[in-house]
Amino acid sequence: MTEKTFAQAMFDALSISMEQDPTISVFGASSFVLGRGLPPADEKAFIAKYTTRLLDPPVSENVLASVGVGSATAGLRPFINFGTSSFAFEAHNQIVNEAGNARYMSGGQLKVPLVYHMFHGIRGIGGAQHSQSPQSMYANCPGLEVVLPATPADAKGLMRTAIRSDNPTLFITHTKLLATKGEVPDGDYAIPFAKGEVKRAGKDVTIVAMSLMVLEALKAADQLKALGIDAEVVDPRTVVPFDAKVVIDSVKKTGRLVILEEASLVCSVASEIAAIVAEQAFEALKGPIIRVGRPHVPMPYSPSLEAFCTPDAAKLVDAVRKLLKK
Amino acid sequence: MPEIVSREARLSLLERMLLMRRFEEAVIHAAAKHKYIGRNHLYIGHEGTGAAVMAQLKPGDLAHTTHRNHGHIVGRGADPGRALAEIMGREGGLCGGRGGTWHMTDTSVGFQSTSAMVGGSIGLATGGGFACKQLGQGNVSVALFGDGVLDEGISYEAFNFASQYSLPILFMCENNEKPGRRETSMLAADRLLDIPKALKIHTMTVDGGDVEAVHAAVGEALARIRKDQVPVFIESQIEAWPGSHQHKPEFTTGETDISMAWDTGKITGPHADWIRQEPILRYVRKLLAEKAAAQADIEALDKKVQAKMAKARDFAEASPFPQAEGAILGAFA
Amino acid sequence: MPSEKMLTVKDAILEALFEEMARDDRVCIIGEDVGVAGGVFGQTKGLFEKFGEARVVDTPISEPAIFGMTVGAAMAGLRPVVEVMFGDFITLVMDQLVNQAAKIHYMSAGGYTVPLVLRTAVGVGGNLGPQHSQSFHAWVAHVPGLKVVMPQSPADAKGLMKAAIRDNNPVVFIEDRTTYNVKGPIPDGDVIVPLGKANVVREGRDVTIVAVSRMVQIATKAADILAGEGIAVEIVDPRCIVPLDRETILASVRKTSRALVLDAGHLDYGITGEIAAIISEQAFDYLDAPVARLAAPNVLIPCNTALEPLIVPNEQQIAQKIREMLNA
Amino acid sequence: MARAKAVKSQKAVPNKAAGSPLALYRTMATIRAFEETVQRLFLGGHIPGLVHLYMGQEAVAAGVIAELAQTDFIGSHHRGHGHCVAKGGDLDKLFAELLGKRAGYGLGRGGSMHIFDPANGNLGTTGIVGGSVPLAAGAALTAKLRKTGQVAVSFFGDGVLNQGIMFEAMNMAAIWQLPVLFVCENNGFGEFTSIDDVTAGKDIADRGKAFAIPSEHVDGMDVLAVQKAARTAVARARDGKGPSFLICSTWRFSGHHVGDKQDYKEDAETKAWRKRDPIAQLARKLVAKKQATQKQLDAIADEAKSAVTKAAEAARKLESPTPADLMEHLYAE
Repeated sequence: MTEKTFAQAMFDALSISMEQDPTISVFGASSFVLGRGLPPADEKAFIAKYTTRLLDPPVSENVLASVGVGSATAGLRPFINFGTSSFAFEAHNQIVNEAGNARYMSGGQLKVPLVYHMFHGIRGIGGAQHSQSPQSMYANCPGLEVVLPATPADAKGLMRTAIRSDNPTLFITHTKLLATKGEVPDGDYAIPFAKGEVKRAGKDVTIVAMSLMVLEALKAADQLKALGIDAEVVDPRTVVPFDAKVVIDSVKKTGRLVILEEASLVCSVASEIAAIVAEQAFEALKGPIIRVGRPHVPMPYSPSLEAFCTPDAAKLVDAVRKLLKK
Repeated sequence: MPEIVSREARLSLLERMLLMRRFEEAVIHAAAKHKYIGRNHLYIGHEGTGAAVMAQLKPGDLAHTTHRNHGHIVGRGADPGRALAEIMGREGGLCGGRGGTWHMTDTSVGFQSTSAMVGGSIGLATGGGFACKQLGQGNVSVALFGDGVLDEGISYEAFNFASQYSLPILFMCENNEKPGRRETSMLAADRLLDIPKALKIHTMTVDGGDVEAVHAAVGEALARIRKDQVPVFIESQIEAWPGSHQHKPEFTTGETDISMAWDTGKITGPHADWIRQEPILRYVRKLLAEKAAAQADIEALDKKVQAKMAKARDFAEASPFPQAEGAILGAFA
Repeated sequence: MPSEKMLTVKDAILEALFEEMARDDRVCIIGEDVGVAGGVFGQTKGLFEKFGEARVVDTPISEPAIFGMTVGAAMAGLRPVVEVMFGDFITLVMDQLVNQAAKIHYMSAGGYTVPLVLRTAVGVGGNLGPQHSQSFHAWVAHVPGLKVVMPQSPADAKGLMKAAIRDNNPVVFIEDRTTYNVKGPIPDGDVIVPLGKANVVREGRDVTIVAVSRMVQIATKAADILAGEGIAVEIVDPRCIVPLDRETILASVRKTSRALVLDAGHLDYGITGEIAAIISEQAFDYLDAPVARLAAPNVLIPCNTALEPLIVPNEQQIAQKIREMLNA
Repeated sequence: MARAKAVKSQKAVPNKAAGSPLALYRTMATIRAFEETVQRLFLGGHIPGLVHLYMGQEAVAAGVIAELAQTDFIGSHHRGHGHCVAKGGDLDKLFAELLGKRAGYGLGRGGSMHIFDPANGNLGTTGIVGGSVPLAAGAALTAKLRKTGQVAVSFFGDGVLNQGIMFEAMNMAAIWQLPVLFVCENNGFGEFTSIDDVTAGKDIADRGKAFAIPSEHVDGMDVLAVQKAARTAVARARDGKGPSFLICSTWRFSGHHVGDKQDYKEDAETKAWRKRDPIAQLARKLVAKKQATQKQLDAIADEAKSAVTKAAEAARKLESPTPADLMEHLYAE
């Protein structure tokens, strides 16, 4: 184990993968690697080592997404970095109608081993266009895998799985996570998809969160502890495929569920989780399922409004206290 | 560059064209017989282009195509029975009946993908070209698409990408826009070629009704692509089949009668002009005129193709529909 | 009594377009094949002849720019109805829809309005396969700033289209092709169906079905089957999923204590999850059974004749689900 | 709408006074002072988020917009403060918006990349590469269909050259002969990537020429040259003769955004460009031609500076929006 930042852990996974597999090419390499808190010497060595496999393509997101599919079906394992998720909207057609469809429509002849990486979330004054969390949209489309890691160790292990996966995988991270630190296992390891993790055990209420919201949920759990509420924090880690069991098992134990979601709640990942639990763990529920998310507005720029809109530990604590009437 | 000289090569080219044609005729028959076989965009009239391209691709080369794909797939060597079964949604189809006419794939002959999105194939082919270059085995990627694709922004992005990264790609545009008819594409450019040219891609134009002319152009292009690792754009000008816009395919110009090549008196009806210039009859006339083949040779060749298609039809008709639970399998590897 | 005429959904919408274009010369139609051709489904037939090429604009196949231009045109004073031929092609205009159309009124603090209708046809059925059968209503619902209309009856379709055209916001108007030939009575005159007002299409005491778009018609068949077994089903048609008339839905569930949510789109991360979550949160104490959902399975939509019918829940499955809910 | 015919529309009258050399100088000096102040405020921690400065490119906004009437439209981009100022934007409101204050154009909810000024025909700055290109074309479509005589200008950076949507918009503007100017501000870099690394073809102008759009290169550091080219293009648009494409070569003096260290740019190159500073260049010309004295020019610059400083100081004291402002304007009535 070594303490590393989230960015370093992702970079580790990429390095190991590229070392092992010569068919991996990175598109949008500069913005993925540079300025993400890596030691400059590591950055330089990495770039020098893989000159022909690191590309900085034109600002043509649409064709880039498509080039990914075309080269993946032809035998490469492309890793495509869109940067901010708002830019990927220009490529939605290719992601959904080509990447997600190819394997099924070919009756299994084709495989699409490709990773689309993007940053989601309220990064801090990203304004309306650069604060978006589109994960539920991708999850709504069959054929795409959607991963939302929260910790450095998860980022490394899940990224190894994403790169090895023969399916198109949306690897969605949060800019605010890049500098966060955590213990990361040394060497090569992979964390399977559809395997959620209880990040903190508790008995009074289940809090489900993913990505940056896991950190807020853990903060909230600390604060709730002081109020005598013992919260369990569950991180499903992947949206598609989804580990419903880890959530339902927890709810069966605690009888209460609060979901912390960074996106707008309408048709969000939180809504789907709420619906699943409401249907499959109805008998265990002692109170309504509460969703805490951002209001249904474009993210405002002004810091006062942004703070008001951002789901965080404080809003979660309020919601839990209200639910438990404490 | 590869002028076709040998008689065998010329007859083989004709056979490929005939197979493409007889295949589409089988589709029309199937459409009349079965309620749903999807919305087919037939390849009739395009054979001169598809055959010339497919005849010259090597093993390992990749092809990406569009909704008007039947000719490409069988022309490249996919089993016509399995292709027809796919169109009819049967388990024995190339994709197990999941893809249908718009999504036929056969990776065993380098057929990567068929996309029913206008502009779908051009980006995928660019990715294929990138893979060919990275993998370094000397293969090329071919994008086959219609003129409407030039309306889509992704085609510019793809040309720019291919040009900038020097990718081995043949952009094969089958332009069947008919002067005087409502434009199938609405392009301000006077000539399609001006667009790839603006992005520094070598361009060529060819008469798509003349299979040997297309063959020569494609041969030259492929040689250049393989040698210099650059993209080339070819516009093949095609006289659109008068029936090609129908969702329910019909024998608008009749079932092909190969003897019309020498017995021109048989050509009648509202579409006589189209039939007179269609690429198969035109090629047969040329072969006969140049004494590369006799009428009997041509008839024998056609019989051979028809027998092959009869078998293909039997296979497709006999193939069952997939089991219902099959619908939920296969989305993920 | 006013005389009521019968029209199909397709013709009812077309009638709304004729009336609105005659009423307001800023209303225009933009899209591929909408003019001379009259629409690939005949859904704009006759408009070109009546209103001319300046108001019925045929475009190249350039969805992203067509839609972006429509946004600019709306900002500059037109009230365009832009057609995106298949619902699947929403993916092509997502950037301009999400990053421009939905945000401009808000970000300009009301300085600009974007009064446009994005009209698109969806629908499983017709063997069109996975790139021509999808519906992205959950996507657009997820985007703040858009309104989302999903009609199913001819009268609603007409009245909602008129409301959508008169609305000063970008409205995504999602028509299900499988309802196009459904006939129904159309009230005379200029009748508007307001956006955001659900309709209880059938009253019942035992269970609430919230059915989106075409599912109302399938749910009605299921309700007929169940009526023969003594089960009274209430069917709520939200008509718009944004704004969603939560009150009508919740009032019904509070009455029946049971809810089944139906959609022809994908189950996973779709609109049924949203509606089920709202009910589970806000009517929790009234529920006698878990909120159930039926929608398309999480798979691509095959064009295959044998497989395609498995995608959209049918009346038998719905009836069976309700029997299970009542026996639980 | 079928392919275009030239329809002359009624004239909108540009503000002649705005186009005088001294007025151009004032506009540029105001933009420069504005951006210097923004930079200072940003480095002092008073402006949240990222800001992209227009310093170095002032001649483009000033020269083009001088040829427009107040009712004409512009579509801007992420480096858009210069366009907002030149189009007549209110300095108080602009600073308020940048500082996230309630009195801003968008209640402080939009910030640098979302400034809309409908009273002056400003369709907005945007955070999406190429985002406003179709908006301007759409406004031009409205102008044409409603015969209002307005013209629209789309400003975009060289990064947009590889976005398919730009080609789509150009194509439509050409087929319909829309009154729109496509103004590419070529500063050599898209974000942090050199244009040469990602843009194919030997001449950007070919991209417009492929659609038969009059396309020309303009020295974007020479405001008089920009103005002259814009005048011709605007006249063409108003006469119903369709779009134009101007490529203005220029340089961003302050990198991609404030704080960008510009490691990827060569010092010598930047120095050479700085010598061609558009404001100093115009000053030299005016003094040499005795159209103004240095003293006069200094006075103009000082006035601009103090107006800007006053607005900025006032904005800092303004109130932030409150949660009550959050949902306002989500939907129009």
